[in-house]
Amino acid sequence: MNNDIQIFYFANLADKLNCENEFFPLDSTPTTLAQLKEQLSERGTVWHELLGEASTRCAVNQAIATEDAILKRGDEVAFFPPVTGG
Amino acid sequence: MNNDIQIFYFANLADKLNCENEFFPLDSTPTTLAQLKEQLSERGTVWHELLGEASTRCAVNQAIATEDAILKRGDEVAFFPPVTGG
Amino acid sequence: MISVQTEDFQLEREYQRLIARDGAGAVVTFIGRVRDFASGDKTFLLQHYPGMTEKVLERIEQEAKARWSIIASTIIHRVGSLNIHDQIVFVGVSSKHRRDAFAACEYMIDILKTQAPFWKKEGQHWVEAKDSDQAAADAWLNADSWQALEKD
Amino acid sequence: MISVQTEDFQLEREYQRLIARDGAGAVVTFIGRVRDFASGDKTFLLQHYPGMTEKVLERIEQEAKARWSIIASTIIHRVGSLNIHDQIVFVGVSSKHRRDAFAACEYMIDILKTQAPFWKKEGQHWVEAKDSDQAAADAWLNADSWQALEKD
Repeated sequence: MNNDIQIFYFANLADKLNCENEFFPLDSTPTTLAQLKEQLSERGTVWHELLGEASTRCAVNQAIATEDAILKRGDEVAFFPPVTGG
Repeated sequence: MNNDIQIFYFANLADKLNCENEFFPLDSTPTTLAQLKEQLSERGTVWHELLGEASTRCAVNQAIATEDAILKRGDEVAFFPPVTGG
Repeated sequence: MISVQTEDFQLEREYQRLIARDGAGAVVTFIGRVRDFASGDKTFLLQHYPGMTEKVLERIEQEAKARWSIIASTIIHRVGSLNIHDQIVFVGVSSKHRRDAFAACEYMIDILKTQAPFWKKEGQHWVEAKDSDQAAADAWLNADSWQALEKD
Repeated sequence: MISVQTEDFQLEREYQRLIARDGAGAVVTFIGRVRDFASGDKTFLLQHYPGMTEKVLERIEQEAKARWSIIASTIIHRVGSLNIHDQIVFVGVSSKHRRDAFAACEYMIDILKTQAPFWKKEGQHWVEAKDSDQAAADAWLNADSWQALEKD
């Protein structure tokens, strides 16, 4: 039984990280969103900077989430810049 | 040379006064709008009441006017209730 | 553009006019229609004061153009005999940014409601003016005074 | 009714839907269009987050219905490749009285602009969020807090 979550990246985040979506195995559960960001940030400077930016939004299961959100396997996480539709 | 002005009445004023428009000879010039209303009010109770009502609006030459407006021959005067378009 | 007319108007056509000039990133339209009313006699009449009506509508449009950054605007008001569900009035504004289009459109219909010489007759009954319409217009006019004070 | 679609929409058709039910005395519509932008490459792309987008738009529509007296409402947002002058977004509201239609329409586009996960790309450049959009949304949300306080 895997501990995968799916992660989506949108707009300039997808371009700069060169990734639109991926499956990511959680090290342990429970894992907080803050912990996930730390793990992803270890991939390099670009990841560290973009995920650390105050303007970067995060959604868990398609709803805006805060750093203390608890992730469980099967969850859908998304990172994106401030929205610009309309 | 006559001293006529033209007077228009709209909506319930036209109905109640049984008059849509008329030519009216000014007694003297200058005549104020207040003086004209006094003269018209002498025609009877209905005239007195309707022209005396606080809600009755008056326009001189197609612009809202106050009681002290000066009338001269050829002017166009109108009396009407608060507007209800749109 | 203003028009006082007996004929109906067509939203799509008015929209195309509003976006004919470049830069219209935002378009706001308002349409007012005849609602059902309590009266056995379902005739509906719109009377107006020819001449003064056009002057007032033109002034309202000019005021809106002075207050907001507008690309194009339209006020159409029908007169004469209408039926329930008929269109009565159209106000449309195109602008670069939506804030201007919303404000100018609402301003024009609010001021029209209290200043343009139209009168509605439902059946045999002349409609009475609503305090809420005067309040809406006063809110814009008081906002004017505020702005004037702030500039002093 | 909400829709996220690549196809264009047609104002007249959306208007007819909004007035299909009785009592729609007032209809307010907003259309947002692609404006010209400074870039040699005139491609224009609208990306979104499928699934979340629909949820957010539905919530916005429900919030508007809870706040104002609405007969019908529509939010349509296009995605994919668009051209300059293309229609991007439609928000329409019908109501008994115009105040509700104006407020609900402006509320829905203001909240959409800051909460619905769409991103515009002009040429090779992702558009940046505007402070003025956030301010417009905050004004509605702060008005909420006020109302909440008043009810205490």
